[in-house]
Amino acid sequence: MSSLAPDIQTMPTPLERPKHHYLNHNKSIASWLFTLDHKRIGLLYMVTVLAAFAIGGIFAILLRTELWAPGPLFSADKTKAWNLYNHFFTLHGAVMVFMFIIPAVPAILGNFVLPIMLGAKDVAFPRLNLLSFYIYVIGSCFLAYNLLSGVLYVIVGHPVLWGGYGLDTGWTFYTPYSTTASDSGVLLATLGAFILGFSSILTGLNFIATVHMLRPKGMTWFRMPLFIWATYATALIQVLATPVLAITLLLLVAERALRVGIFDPTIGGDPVLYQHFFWFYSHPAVYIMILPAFGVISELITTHSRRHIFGYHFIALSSIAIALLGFLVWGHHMFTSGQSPLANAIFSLITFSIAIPSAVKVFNWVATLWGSSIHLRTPMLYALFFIGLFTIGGLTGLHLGTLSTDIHLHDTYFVVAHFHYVMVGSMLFAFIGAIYHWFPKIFGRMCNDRVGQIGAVITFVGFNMTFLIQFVAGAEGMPRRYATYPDAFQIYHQISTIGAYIISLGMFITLYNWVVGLFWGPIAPANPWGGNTLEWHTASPPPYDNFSVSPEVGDPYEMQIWEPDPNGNGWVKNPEKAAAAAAASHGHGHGGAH
Amino acid sequence: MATTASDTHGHDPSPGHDAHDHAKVGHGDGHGHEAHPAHLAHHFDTPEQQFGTSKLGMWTFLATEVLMFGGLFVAYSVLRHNNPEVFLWAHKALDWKWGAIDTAILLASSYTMAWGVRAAQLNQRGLLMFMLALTFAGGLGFMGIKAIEYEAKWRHHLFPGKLNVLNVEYKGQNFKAPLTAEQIANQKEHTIDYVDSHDKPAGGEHTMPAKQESGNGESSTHGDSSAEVHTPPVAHDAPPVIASVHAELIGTPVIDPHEGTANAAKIKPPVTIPGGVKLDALEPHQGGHAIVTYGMLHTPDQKKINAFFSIYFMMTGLHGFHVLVGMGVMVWLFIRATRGEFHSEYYTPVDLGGLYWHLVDLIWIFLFPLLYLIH
Amino acid sequence: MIMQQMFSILGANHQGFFMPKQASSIAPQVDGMMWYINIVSIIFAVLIFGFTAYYAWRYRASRNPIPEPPGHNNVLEVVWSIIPAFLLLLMFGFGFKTFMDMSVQPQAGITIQVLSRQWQWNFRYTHPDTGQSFIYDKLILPKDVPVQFVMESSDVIHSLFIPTMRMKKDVVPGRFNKMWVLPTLASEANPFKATSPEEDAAAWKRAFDVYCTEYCGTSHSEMITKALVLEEDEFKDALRIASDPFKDRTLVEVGQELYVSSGCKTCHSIDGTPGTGPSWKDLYGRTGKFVDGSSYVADDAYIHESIWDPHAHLVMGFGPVMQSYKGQLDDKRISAIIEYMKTISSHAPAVTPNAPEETTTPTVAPTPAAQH
Amino acid sequence: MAHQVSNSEAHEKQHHHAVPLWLLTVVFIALLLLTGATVWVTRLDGNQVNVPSFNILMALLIAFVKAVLVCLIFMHLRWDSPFNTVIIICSLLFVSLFIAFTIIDSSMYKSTLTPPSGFTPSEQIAGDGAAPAH
Repeated sequence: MSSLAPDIQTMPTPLERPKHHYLNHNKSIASWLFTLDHKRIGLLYMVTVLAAFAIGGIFAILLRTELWAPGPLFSADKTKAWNLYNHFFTLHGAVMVFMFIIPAVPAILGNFVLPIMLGAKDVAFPRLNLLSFYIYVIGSCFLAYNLLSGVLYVIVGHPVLWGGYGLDTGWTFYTPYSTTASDSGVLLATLGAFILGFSSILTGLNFIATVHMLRPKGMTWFRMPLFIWATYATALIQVLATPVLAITLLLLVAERALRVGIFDPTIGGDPVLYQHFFWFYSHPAVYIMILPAFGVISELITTHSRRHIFGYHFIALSSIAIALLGFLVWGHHMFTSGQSPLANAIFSLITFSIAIPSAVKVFNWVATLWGSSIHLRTPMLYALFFIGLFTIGGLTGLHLGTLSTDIHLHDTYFVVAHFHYVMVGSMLFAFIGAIYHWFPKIFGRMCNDRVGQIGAVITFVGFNMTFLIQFVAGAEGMPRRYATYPDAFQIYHQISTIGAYIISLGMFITLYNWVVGLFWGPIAPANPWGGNTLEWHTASPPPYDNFSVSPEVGDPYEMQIWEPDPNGNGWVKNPEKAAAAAAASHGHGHGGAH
Repeated sequence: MATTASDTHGHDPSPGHDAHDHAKVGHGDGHGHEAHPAHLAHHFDTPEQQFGTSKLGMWTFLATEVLMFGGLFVAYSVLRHNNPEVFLWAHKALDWKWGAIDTAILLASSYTMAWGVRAAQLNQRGLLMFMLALTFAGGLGFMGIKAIEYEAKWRHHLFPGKLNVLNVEYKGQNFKAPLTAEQIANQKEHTIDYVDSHDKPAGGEHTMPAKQESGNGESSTHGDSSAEVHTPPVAHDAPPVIASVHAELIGTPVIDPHEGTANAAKIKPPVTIPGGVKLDALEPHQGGHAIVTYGMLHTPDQKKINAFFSIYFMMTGLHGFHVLVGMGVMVWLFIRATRGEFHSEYYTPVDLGGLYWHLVDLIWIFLFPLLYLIH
Repeated sequence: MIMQQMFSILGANHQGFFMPKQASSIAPQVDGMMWYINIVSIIFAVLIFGFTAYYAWRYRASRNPIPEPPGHNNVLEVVWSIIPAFLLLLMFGFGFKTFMDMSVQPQAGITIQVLSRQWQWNFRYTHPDTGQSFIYDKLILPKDVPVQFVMESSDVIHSLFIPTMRMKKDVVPGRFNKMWVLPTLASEANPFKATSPEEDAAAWKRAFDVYCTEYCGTSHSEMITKALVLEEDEFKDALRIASDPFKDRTLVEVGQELYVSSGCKTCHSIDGTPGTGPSWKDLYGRTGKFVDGSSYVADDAYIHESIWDPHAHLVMGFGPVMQSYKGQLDDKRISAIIEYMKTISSHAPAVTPNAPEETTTPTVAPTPAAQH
Repeated sequence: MAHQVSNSEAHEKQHHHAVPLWLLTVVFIALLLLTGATVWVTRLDGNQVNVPSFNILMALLIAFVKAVLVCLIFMHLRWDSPFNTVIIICSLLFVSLFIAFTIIDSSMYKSTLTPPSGFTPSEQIAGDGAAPAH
């Protein structure tokens, strides 16, 4: 640690709250907008990504409202009502996927937590990091502007804002509808998604370089916390898959603007080729969404249950396995597209093989709980809910991976329910739990635990009410993306809609809790949960260079060296236990493998 | 203190998307190599670590480039696999000689680039600047030839996709926006070149030119053989070409590119030759953009005619864009080299710029046989 | 084999509980697999939920302050990887087998051509007696006879979905996707034996649903029709009736029906409100302007051209959205539509109930430009 | 901060390594010759026009050799940290997987691109074809 610039060495011990930390060492606006500090960039992401989440959520509520009963609701004119609904679900999907789910955990928590966990002072390419944030902002502006102004366009009947034609193709941009039939602003929306892709690529590139090159002495691969393993696997996908999205959207733009016909069947193109292109990115993208959640859950469970993670190596390597296998299963989105039976069989088989590493993770989490000492705080509650919801989401994936049943279930509400359990039920719950978990580290203040638990329970109930019933609706044959539906399905939709409102209630409670905690919460100790990953070895909030004293790298889950602070101020290290653990872990090099 | 070399490396991997960032780097780096060199970022310990990180980042970026072009190669494979005949003859609109020259130029520029890196490593500043200049010139020459080729395509309206003059869907019916006035003007003007596409046996369902004099070529009688859609009004006063139609490509009536579209109704008599090799004899000397009429194709293939031109323009276009970016990088490196910022202890930007340039070269190495040398 | 029996037991007809009624030969196989997966899923879910909840209570910090030492157990890891793997292999194997049964048609049967467009299904049948092909907008299937669908789309991707038959296939433009079913369950009522319109409507209501499941634009959710399964002899009679809409009906009635069954109504209103296309109210006989500025008179020739070659002349204010109906609406049907238009147009001459010369409309419409 | 462990030694080695000029020149000439070879091999026996397999495979093989030369020598991969090689090989691997799966599919659905035998697509059925007999 000799080379550490001692400019902010103002605190005697590393755990005491520093006078000058990354939040206040420079308060000017410019120091935030042009910061190269990974922690501040993480916060910038948090603001924008949560805004995107709000937009997507509002339109989720709107489209559930339209579905309360068959027939048009928002407009007497059917054509207008259907168009409005189509714009709603497209907006909801595109915003949630491209602007919220994909960047949420990697860009916010990955940026903030990963370098600290790793013991590094920053990510490998700080300026690239800031750049990718601004690329994200620009792309989001394109996308959000087009989609939102498009809603006005549908309501008023002519474009109100310049170029604001919205998007009604669904977030998948399937050709030839998106290239020849749709009269919405496909170009602008595609451009937005295209730009967002580069932000994702640069973030992933940054994390790969960071994990490879910035590990301090003693931080061997198998001493890395599981969150880093998961984020690293995610970065691999981002780097290897997102470029294909770029070229896909490029071809889409060329096809719509210049009439290049690569996907146009009337002139020798092939619309199913587009689906190959799109899903070659978008299925791995599903793992971009869920893998970081896996990492978060591993941290949350082991920290709040005070027990060393069970089967460290299996969880770590299953992340990599999922990331790589995830590239070979895209065809299971195309079982009914006329894809050849051979391709279908291959894709189906590989799809099942992915289920195993996913199951291994779940089993190891449950095994970690055994004999543990569980503090059922809000983050832990979210982690437990995650296990439940991901189990449902994963198991219903079997119905869709099986060829025969998928033919029946494809493009029905069964699929909708399935991927909401995986994307929302799992990823969103992990995300909120992670924010609660690292809230003290990020802002140096605590949230109200009771309110947090209430919010968690309400969200959980509302979520299951919304989507569990949709499995039934889908199995009964309710197709997705329907603005209206046969009366027989009405009961399902009404239950769903009520559930959606309950979810939003839970969201408001959570938001309220965060705002209160942010401004009026009690001051947080350096280590409120007794975690042993490196971010708990520094003050909260951390100083500008993350560590005032070089952290001793050991087994990240050796939590016994932390004991409750007698004067109730979080958890403090027990020196002799720490020494013993250090000796032990030096004994055999990789701390993870106990 | 944070505007350091690591950042120049950091953004260097993405020349395409952060041009504005290039501006910053000018002042980013100090000279010398003392205990804690000025170009060493605060979060690195040693120049080696920082150098290695930059290389790792660059190679990762190159991997993304490979996958991005990989998508185009997938499209190429599928389209060619679905329409082999189309690719087989449509590529004759290109001249392999130009392609070969392109390849040689790019290889040479790669050679000079590698030499430039060596010069930087050996503190040969003047040589480095010279090599960078040569590399830039190579890119310039490459783009010049591309310009010649594109210009000829443009002259013959061999556009990608639905705008391609050979395309039966030429009118762009399937699109919301009706054609603009000049598009309609264009198609009136240069569909003349292709009157010969009518009285061929394969095109049985095509209507006779006489039909088109009445009306304005819109009325459809039976079937929707969209061929008559672009049958020119003046078709009847153009001498019909007797194109010998085979399943194989034998006999290619050719329009001399010198004529342009002005009076292209003068059409050379069909040349019948066995085998593909001598087909190149059809190509005029300069540019060699022999426009082969598609009368020789099976009727279903005629509808797919743009499959080749679309992929050709997308691939060469995207590659050309990368060459342009690479030339920009060369200029930037040259400027920094004139300031003497590179030396044996610090030449990372040269190295990374070189890696990028070599990748562009690599992609062309594959594009050349796939586009120009189809047999 | 034991698995086979298990599937057949699981696949027994549940009369629409959780899955729709079974109306095709492969439905039991699909349901068997469905319930096999359901049961496996429920077992695993219950185990995982149970352990999670129990541990969360049993090992709460207040009761178990000192956690167990770190644990890892490779045997356990292997076990809980192998067991699911085995169950998954069964799912894949039998799922693939059923999928092949879905894909490969055992013996020859009849072929029905599926024509899809935004946002209307149409089906081309072969007349049992004359062998002539004709088009009907609803699906009529013979019981216990394999039916092959050859599907084509004239615009974007659609997807034909018959829940009760567990069959679904995308209709991709530029491709001719095939799918086959062997209907095993006859519909409850036969509308072709209906004596009154109400009876007819009620009978169709009880037929099986047919959906479009690939998002295809504005009225995607209205791209719904019915599938009627009849005993073979009834099936033939039904085809005979369906093949000739003109039988003892006036052109106007037929036109009015075609207005709905051919999907005109999704874009053309009859009350004057402009939709995706011009309203038909007062359309016939009026004069208007094309996008290129030239004016037209909406006479038979113009309407005929607009139906067969919609993009030839675009009316001012409307885009080239409509696809040609050539091959779907013949001259007679078009003239019926024209007759119907006349009844709702104030510019039209007195309606002629059934004018034979209408049926010989010149196929080449002299363009308005030529007329003026 | 502490010294980075795994890779730095590798860098020490290759940091100042300059590729000898003769090697660069040899590679350059080899590349030019291979280009000529590509042209030559693709123009062999041009009569078999329908199946482009032979020529295209040869051409791609040569192109691959050229690519390897450029990577190893011009791009210093031979002296570089091995992980960079892993990265680029990974990317090529995924591209080839992408192509392979897609081609497997398209080779099998190619039959559906044309109407099945004894079947006329509706666009070829003239309007009167659909009329019932009267």
